[in-house]
Amino acid sequence: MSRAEIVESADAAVAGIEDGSTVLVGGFGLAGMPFDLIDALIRQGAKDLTIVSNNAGNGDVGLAALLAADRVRKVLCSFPRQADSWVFDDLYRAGKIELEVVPQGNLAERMRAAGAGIGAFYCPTAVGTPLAEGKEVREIDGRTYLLEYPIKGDYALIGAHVADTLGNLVYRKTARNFGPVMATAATTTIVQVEQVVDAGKLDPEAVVTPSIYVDRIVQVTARHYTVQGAR
Amino acid sequence: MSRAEIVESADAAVAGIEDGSTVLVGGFGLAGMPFDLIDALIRQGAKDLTIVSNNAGNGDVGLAALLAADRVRKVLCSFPRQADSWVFDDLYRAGKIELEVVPQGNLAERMRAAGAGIGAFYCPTAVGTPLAEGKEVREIDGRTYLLEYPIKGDYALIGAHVADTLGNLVYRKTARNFGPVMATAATTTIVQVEQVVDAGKLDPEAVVTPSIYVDRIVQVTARHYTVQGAR
Amino acid sequence: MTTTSTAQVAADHRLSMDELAAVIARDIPAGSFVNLGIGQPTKIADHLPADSGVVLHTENGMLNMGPKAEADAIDPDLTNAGKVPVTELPGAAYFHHADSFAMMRGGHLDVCVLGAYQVAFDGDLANWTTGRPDDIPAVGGAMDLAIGAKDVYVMMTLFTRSGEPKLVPRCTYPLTGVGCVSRVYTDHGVFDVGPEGVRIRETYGIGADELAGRLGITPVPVKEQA
Amino acid sequence: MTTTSTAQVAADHRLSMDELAAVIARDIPAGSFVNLGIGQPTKIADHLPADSGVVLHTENGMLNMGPKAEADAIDPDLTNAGKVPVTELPGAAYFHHADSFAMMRGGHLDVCVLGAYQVAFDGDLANWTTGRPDDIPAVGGAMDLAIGAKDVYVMMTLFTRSGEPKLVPRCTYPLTGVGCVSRVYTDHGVFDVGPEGVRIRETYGIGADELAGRLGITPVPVKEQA
Repeated sequence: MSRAEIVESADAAVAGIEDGSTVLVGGFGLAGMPFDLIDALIRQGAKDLTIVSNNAGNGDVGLAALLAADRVRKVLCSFPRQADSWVFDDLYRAGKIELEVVPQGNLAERMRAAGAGIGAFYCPTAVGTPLAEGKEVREIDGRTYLLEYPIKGDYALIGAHVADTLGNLVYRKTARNFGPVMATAATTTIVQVEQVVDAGKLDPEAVVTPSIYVDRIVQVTARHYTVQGAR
Repeated sequence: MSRAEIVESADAAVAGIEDGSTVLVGGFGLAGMPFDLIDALIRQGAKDLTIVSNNAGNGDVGLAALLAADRVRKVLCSFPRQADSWVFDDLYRAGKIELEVVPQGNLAERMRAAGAGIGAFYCPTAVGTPLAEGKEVREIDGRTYLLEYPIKGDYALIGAHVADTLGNLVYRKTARNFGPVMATAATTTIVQVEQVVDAGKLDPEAVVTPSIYVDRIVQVTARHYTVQGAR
Repeated sequence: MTTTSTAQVAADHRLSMDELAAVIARDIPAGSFVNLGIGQPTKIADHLPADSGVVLHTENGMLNMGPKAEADAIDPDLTNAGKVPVTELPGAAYFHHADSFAMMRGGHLDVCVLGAYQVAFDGDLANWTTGRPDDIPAVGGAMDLAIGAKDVYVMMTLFTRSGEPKLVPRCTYPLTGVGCVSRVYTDHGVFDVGPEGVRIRETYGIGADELAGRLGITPVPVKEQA
Repeated sequence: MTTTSTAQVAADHRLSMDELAAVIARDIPAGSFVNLGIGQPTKIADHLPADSGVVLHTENGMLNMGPKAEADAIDPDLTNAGKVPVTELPGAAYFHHADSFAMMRGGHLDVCVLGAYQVAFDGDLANWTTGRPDDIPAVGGAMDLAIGAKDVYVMMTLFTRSGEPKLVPRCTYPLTGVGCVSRVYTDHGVFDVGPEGVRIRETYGIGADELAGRLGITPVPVKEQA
């Protein structure tokens, strides 16, 4: 992919996302969730989306708002049910949304595999559980594994802390979570950051996502929510 | 593994390495090679070793010196033959050392798999080449892959730039190379660093190898060589 | 034949969850790398001695996590796996989710403590879903934690509110992991579980034989109590 | 039937390796992420326009690698894949070997330029060992590069010193990768190779028909020359 583009608005950043796309959405709960990109995606109107994210929305913001706007056909996530996941819960119980539950580490590793050109891998997680159903089983060196396939996105929407003008990214604390993995696993990676600095301003030893994984960047004003509400 | 131990000397750091061990040795050529640990290993005397490293020694220092001391039964590496690999070349041509050539990316990914609890993975590298011989082949989504197994070490000897007292590590430039991967793949990881600082002095966002992967640390005076000789 | 009479009656009363947290904290070796699951196990952190050198891992990407954040220290970018704001200790390190779960799956954590619906005598764990039709399944990192740490401890009440044992011959709830639990800490006592079956290590406010009777177990002989 | 007469005679002389490097540099799209193999391909960097925005990857763990380091700028901790000391450009990033090869294997590099012993008309590549008994096999990152980049270009002389073509119906040397090369840059001309066979794109100091004759090929029709 060629050099990252710095765009003027979140709306420009999400332009062109097609109906039916698979969209990887960063964040663990609300930490690291790209709120501005999701709000722009709601305005943009793409529907029938498959969303891959750790959770299925908290409160009424971010991913929960996208779900409430009826744009999501299916959610792949590890932990949909939370104290404040009422939007998802209602849609799910009404049969209006499909759910595939994936153990959290498999979600991360399957996206890593997509980004790393690995065709499939044998993983010990979930052996002997209901989530092993339909999966190929193999014993290696006396331990039992399941065959897991990559999860690839058409788009990734992630939040980072600072980008340089080339597209290198750094994150903040546990808001890093899925962002670096999703950036590698999507055809087009779209990032919202709090600040864009000149190339050369980030420590090359501390870059977490190298520019090669980034396609579009938009600078936004930081908005934070905790699971219990806005702050 | 419990907290990293900071030891007084390279000799103390390599104490207890048994004959017949598999030892992962960091470095790409001479950049990042743990010279002091290797010299101590030569003094320590362990023999019949299997060495996993990108190269098979340069000039007469580091890994080349270990080979010359007749301690190595087998080398797993990607690139043994170099302009200055005369020690290995002579041993190999004399039938005194076993060689397994592994593509460089597979070497890294197979050690990553060992560290990450992955039982095996399907990799597109080397399909249709002599290095595919004996490997299981599988077609996934129209592409052909080979099944690759983890490479696990009994010990890893690596070089890093700075450690904190907990064992967190940062590296310098391309001397990072295999160190972070090997640290995850060995039962016991032994690190030489140029400096040890108090916990809290390294930026938590910039730690490359978290302390959990580190067992023994020794501070040494930096020694650098280029491929063409000492400098 | 039960030889549970060699198990120590270690307290004259059934333990509160706080007291139990203290017991578990006592049993975690100094310098261990530990993941404390969401809910009750989080309490264990409060009972670790300051000089224990225990390093806490949180699966959302951090080592050397500190206590819960209060007031001005709350940072929405810094939470634990339960999404509760926490703090960082000197020597902390952040990493992404694939690296975090590689650390776990690769067997690098010494101890993980989880809550449970049920644990079987052979170490099977059920803690992610009741399997009831109205229960939205949500596994989070439970299955990864269950198979990842060198030792998986469970912290739970021994009986349900209606008096059913949660330490059972065979789990009836959907499994989280097979044979993965090594020890079960409960309000009535501590048990080793695994391929050799269940052993009572110590009891709280009840004799070992009576406890064995309530669980319907014939424990294997207790050899050497640690 | 050869329709190679539509191929352009783009130079009146056989190109030097430096001239060829300039041709390849011209063909690399602005803003691409590129890996230049050890040896001749390294020269291409010298011909990239300053404003090309091309970012160089070196598989030993770096993006935005700068030119060769001279004198005081030599740092033994900063080398390219050929172990030659290099420099870093603003916006560089370092990463470890597993991440570096994940980047490559995952198809994120736009172009990789490699040397070769032989390339087959269908894109098979042989560039890692002659297979002779006295040749110590050493693959390095060649096989990973061959299957990783979106476009794999080869830069080589078209004939061996003894006059044998190196662009061949079928490689006789051990393979590095199957059907992985898309274009071959040589001193006598540039070729597209792949599942549809070989096509002459342009020639240097020789007509397309004569070149086709020397290679013993019946090139497929050249459609649209880029």
